[in-house]
Amino acid sequence: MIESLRRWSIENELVYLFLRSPGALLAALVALLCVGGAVLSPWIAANDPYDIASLDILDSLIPPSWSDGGDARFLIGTDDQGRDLLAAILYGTRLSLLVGFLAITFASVLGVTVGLMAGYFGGRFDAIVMRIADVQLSLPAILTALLIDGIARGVLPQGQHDNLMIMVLTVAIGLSLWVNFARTVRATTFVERNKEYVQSCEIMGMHPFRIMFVHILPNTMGPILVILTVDLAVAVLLEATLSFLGVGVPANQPSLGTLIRIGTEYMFSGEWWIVIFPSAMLILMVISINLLGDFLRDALNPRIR
Amino acid sequence: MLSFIIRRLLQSLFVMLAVSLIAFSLFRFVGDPIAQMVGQETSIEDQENIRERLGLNDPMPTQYARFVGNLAKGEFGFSYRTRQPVNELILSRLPATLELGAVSLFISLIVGIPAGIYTALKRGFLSNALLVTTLVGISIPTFVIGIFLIYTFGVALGWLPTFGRGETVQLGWWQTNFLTLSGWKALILPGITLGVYQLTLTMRLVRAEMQEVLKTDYIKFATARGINYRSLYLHHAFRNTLVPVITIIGLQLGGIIAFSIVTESVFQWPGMGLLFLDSIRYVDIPVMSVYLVLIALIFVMINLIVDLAYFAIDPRVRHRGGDD
Amino acid sequence: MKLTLRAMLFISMGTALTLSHGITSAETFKWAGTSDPQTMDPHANNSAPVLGFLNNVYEGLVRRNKAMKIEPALAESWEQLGADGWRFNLRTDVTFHDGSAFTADDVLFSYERASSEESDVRSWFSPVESVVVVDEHTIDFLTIAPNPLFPDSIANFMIMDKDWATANEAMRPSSEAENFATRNANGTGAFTLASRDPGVKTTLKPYEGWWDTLESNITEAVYTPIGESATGMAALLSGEIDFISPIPLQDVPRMKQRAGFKVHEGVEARVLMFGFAHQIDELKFSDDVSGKNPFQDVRVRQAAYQAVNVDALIDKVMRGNAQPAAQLVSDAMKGYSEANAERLAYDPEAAKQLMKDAGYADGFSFGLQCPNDRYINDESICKAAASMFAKVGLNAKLTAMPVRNYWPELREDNFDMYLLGWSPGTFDAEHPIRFLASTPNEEKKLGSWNFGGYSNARIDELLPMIQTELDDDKRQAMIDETTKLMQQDVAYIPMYVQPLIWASKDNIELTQRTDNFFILRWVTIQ
Amino acid sequence: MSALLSIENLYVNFPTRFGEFVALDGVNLNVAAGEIHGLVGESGAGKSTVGAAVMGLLQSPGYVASGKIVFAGENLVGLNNDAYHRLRGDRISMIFQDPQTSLNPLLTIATQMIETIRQHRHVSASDARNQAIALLAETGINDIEKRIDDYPHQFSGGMRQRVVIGLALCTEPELIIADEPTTALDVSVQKQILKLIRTLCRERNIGIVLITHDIGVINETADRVTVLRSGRVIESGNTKDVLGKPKQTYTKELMAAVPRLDKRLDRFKNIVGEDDKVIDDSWKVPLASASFATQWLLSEKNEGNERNSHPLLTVSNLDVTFNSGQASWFGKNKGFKALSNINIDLMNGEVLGVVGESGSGKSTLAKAIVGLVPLSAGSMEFKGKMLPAGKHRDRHHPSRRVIQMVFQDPYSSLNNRKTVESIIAEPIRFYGLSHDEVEIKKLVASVLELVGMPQRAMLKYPHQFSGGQRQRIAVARALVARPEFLICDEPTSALDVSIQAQILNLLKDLQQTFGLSILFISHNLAVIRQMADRVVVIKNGEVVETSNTEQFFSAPSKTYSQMLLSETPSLVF
Repeated sequence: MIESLRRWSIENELVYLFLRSPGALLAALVALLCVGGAVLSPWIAANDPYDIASLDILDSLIPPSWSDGGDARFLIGTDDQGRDLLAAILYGTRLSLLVGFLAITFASVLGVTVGLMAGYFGGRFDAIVMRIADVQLSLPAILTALLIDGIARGVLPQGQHDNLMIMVLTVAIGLSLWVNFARTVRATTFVERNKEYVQSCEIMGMHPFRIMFVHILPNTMGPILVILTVDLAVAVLLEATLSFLGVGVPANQPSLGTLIRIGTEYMFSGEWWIVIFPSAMLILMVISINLLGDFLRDALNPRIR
Repeated sequence: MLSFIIRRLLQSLFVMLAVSLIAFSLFRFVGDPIAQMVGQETSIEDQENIRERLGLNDPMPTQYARFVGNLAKGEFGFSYRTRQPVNELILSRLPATLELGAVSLFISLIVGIPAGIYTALKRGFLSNALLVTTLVGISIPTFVIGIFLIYTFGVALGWLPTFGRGETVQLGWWQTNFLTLSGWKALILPGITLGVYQLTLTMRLVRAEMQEVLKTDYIKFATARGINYRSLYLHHAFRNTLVPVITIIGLQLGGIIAFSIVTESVFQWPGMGLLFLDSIRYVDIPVMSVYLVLIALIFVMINLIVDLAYFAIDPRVRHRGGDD
Repeated sequence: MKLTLRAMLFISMGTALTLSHGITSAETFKWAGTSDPQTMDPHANNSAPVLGFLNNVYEGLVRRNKAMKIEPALAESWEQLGADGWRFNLRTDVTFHDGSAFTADDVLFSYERASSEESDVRSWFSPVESVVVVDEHTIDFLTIAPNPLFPDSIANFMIMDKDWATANEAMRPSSEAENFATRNANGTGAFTLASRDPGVKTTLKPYEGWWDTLESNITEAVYTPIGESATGMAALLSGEIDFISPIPLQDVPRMKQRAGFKVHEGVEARVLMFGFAHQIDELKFSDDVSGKNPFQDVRVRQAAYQAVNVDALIDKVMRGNAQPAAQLVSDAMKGYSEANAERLAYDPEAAKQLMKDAGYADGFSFGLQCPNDRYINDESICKAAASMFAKVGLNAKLTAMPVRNYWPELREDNFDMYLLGWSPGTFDAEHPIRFLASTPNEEKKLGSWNFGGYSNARIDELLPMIQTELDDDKRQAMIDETTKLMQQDVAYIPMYVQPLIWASKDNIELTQRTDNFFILRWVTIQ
Repeated sequence: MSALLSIENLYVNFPTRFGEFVALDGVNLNVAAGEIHGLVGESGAGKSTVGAAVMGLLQSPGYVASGKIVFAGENLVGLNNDAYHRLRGDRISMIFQDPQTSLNPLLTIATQMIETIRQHRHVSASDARNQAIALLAETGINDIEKRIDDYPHQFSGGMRQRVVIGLALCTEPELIIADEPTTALDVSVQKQILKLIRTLCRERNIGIVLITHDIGVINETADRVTVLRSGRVIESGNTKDVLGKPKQTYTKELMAAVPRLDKRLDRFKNIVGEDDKVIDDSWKVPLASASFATQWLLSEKNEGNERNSHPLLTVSNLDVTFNSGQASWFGKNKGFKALSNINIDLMNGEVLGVVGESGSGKSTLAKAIVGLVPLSAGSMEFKGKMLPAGKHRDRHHPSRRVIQMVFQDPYSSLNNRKTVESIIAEPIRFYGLSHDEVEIKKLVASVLELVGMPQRAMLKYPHQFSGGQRQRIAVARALVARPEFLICDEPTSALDVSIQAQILNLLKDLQQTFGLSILFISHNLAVIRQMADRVVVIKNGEVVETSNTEQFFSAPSKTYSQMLLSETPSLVF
């Protein structure tokens, strides 16, 4: 096992560097715990915070179990609705990560496609796309998200609204992040498309899209991977910020951001655990993702614009 | 050069038209302005009258055409909420945001650039400490930082004000914080809150670019010529990182203005971001529209300035005549 | 370099100046609220923040005292002209802030202004047929039908100076563009508007020439809107402001213990309730019921009623700061029905039985709409209630939204159940009957906030009688009957009366009125 | 003659994840003042590491493990960085390979010169400026008073390299390390720069270490030479002796691999083995073999493979203009004329050499033929049929298969993210030459063997191979399309001489076996001589001369051709 890992690390530079970077290892462990806890939350959480029938308002605002007035049922206390805070955090992390992952998936698919095409075709298409990217950039992330959210609230049929809210958030956050991908992929594509392997594809008469997606795309993966990591962190934070501004996920399915927003209302009332634990979770998670991003950036050393 | 600027401006016009069109078509969905304008006893009929008077029943293209037409004439309309002329309202809030943005940009540059250079050149404890600290900086949501700062320095220690701009001095229409002590004190916490994220970005960017430049042949050649390290790093290397750094700083300014929404909300800073949030709350369409167009304008201007900065920095761009 | 030095010197001088300026007299009173009054025009916006704020600057013919009772203001006295209307005898010693004298012409002008097309308060004058100036200090308001409550209904009708408004071209309230009166004021009230920076800062100063004696020792009052409650709390705790309204309920216990601060608790006029979609034939948001509307069955409505543990809501969500309500007005309102003060008991078992009787033993799902920025802890109340509903099989799908989307949503009938808070503008039980209980009728402007379309023919019949009845006992009997009918029908689920929670430094003395108006002339600083 | 620089038993190590890599393995070297000492070797020989070690600028994490670098009597190993840094520029200087990248683009020539001078000499700025002007004039830059305030990008490549030399000289160092100073330059410029270096060396009595892979350059310039291989000194001595009468096998093999300008060889002999690595031949695809590949490739007999005098490709009056007519925001762009009025015939089975300096348009010609760039005038005929150009060539046009191309840079011509198998199989699948996966696999393995690669290579990725091996893979990829016409655009210019010889041998063999017609593009006349039947010389987008190879090399008719020939470093002793 150790031996095979060692051999693998010798063959693969990334693995080699990874195993020698304590920061990255620690970050990966934390991130793994966060993701694991989030994914497994339905099985490891004591109760389902989304099941409103199981909540009892009389259980609300119970402090952590080790302090006065604590309740053994709720390890780190309960929130204002009587939710077990630990369960709420696990589910919230799950939702935050879900939104984050969906958003960067959306952003990367859109951004990479646009970036590839802009970089490959160049000319007018490139100019138009980059002007659109300018428009997008001049509507900074929060504004875009606020707007999309506003529209969605307006146009979506009520009732559908809550179910679709996650999609809406995804689109909103994704839309504000695609430019990163587009710009980077475009820059990389500019470099790649002048390489001779691309010319050899062109000489063969290969379809441009096949060249782009089968041949160029794998070569832009390094920068994409870094942006994916960094933007995952950004997306999670953005979701939290949007939820803080009150335009995030629906109230009955609290994300980490919503939990923090609710928690800040208890800043001066002594119920510190409602804000501290979700914040700590969010910060821990984002730091570990960012550390991983840092590691990847240094290891792959792509030029990121 | 001139043709470049003209071309840029034309493109900018396109960008702004696009932003205003998007903005305009979106705001109809934000909510119903009328319900926010009247009290609870106003009859449905009266509400309809107001709607008609404001032209909200017209088809969207008509409304947009009117909006653009008015903009072109320099008429920005009136706020639904306060009934003030929008230009006056925004102009009165602009200085607050710009001053806050300037302070946080200043913080981010004055700390970020030296830290970036340092961490690029040196390895060791301080370098790692800087990298980790700033990593924490970008990992904490702005609003949490803001609330934490307020609680620590405003409430617990009582050193700095918790909200607002403090005493300001009026210079013409420009209300400034920079001429009073209380104004400066009021700037510190929101400035840091807003600047922390940008600081981290700046530092990391400068570091990455420096590392990149240090690998180039001309730096190796300069080293081989025995140019002293100070000049080597600052005159030769750092100067060459400026083009990408300025690009990103330009983009960051947009980010600063956007994130000022959150900061202004937390600190009750009476700038454009707070105005925008209030406008959303009250579905104040004219204010929202003009705000976004203004943001687009600022962004476009920043872009233009960044491009012009290339001319100043990079002789290659200067001689090529700046075709992009 | 020299220049920079000079600039620095200049700056430091500037700071020194402002520093010395900063030490102001102890009677500067700084207060904060959640939102800024949208306008300084007393007729342009019929909302509590505007009317409450302007009550410090403008005055009406009558005003409410600390106990909400009507007392003379600009009118020294008034009398009923039989069934025709009311005569007001005006004070002779009143001047506006700009020094001009107050006369009946100003009242007539203000009436015309306030009842104009552009006014947002014209509904107050719908019973008025005409206004007649009798002499310089006497004026008659002639009503279409006998109107026993007319003086009560115009307590917030504020009088403007005709000459000032005319000279500044503010003869009508602004509807689109602002006019002079939007940011300036010339009232007769205890305070003058010294400066106004909308959304940022508004400064008031005592009016030397006020006709009444001023209780307050404030020499300057500065109002700042602070939207974030945490920021507001921080500002109060750090001593930057003297007073804030409201503070979050959860902060009350701590705040009470903190040295140097005090909490002012009171009861607002607002009653929080759930409303049902009575009219529609099919639930809009149900997953499992189609073709019918279970809420049309009174047993289901009663089940919902009995499923809500109002005491728990008050205790936990409202932190014990609310009183339960059985009807749509609080006991501080005129016309409160003593006879119908009892709520139905919280009884989930009974509720389940009722559900079973109605044929919904397995429960059903429905859409519950809720605002999230309108009432105190509105979203939390809905969430808690939703979990209570769920325990008897009423599976609420909760949607919480900002109020800017909420009203349009309700107007479009996009709800199966909804949360509503109602504060009677006239402080009379007739008000909610008119707006919430009568069958919606656009022409007669009745039932305009009766979103669910609750309808009871007897109540429709009783309302005009209540409105015109001059005899208090007879009128009360009719209100009692209406209240009884609504309780029988479970037209709404009234839950509690919303509290008023203000906080200040402990050297502030003030009076809290149930209409949530902050009256500066009752504030003293010790 | 006492040594200015004397390297004694120098070991330089680089720790890597594979363990400690020994870059210099006991190197000894002596350089005297006023002497040009050539350091020659193929890539990986460690010649640049020697330079870096002398400068004290070994790239991290490399370090001097043991040995001495004695400069003017002082051992530089272990010198602290500050002292070392004072030495740099002052007494030891360096010239880098690429003048495009070795000057700071944001600073004027004057700034860089004056700064360097004042860094080491206490002179006023105006004195420094005058010194700089004098020096640059000496390096042969015309009009230097006017141009000294220009930025590097305003100079041509050759001029820039003169500036670089000026910068290296401006502090009057005793020793200069010149690391491939002419590799990036055209032959004509190369000649001048080498001459300049030689003159400066003599006049100023500077010791120069000339690092290069080009034996011709060494032969023409260096007084003494040291041959390096894998970090070890193979042979050292007077240039004439070492190159003319090599004693060591490696040097002999190396010399044999250098293409000769004076005669044509059928094949290069005594080829140096690729590396010392053991080639793993154990892994095989069943039934795959080089002969299977040959059989498959010949199974569909192409008429074009018959050597005869029918033209396979005719290019008539061809013009290529870049950026013409592309509407910019303001008015039309005039464009840059890359090729004008080109007329070329290529016969069946013939190898046509195209020679020219950088920027002459020879690569553009290749691109025009394969349809990558549009023509602005003229036409092409292939096998008697019109060959549509640029975008007009249908994606399924038959010529797309029968015309294949081998590119210059094997590092960029293979997609690094694909396995060798999928790279080679792609044309087979794409052109529908086979649909049987088993056969495709067999074919890939066989073709690999045909080009001299182990079959196991198909499982790996390009980055796991050396440049020569990659070029073999690139040839295999071109071959599996069953081409009739192969375009080779500088196929060996990125390779070491020994590898170049192998690839040229491979191409010759394939050409003979399959009777391919080849358009062979190169800037290297010696290579052209070895490969081509006929030669076309291109200058500034125009054909200067077309003639038979033998005739061209013995008696070129045009002045330009004569100049080219005379300036190419030769190995005639």
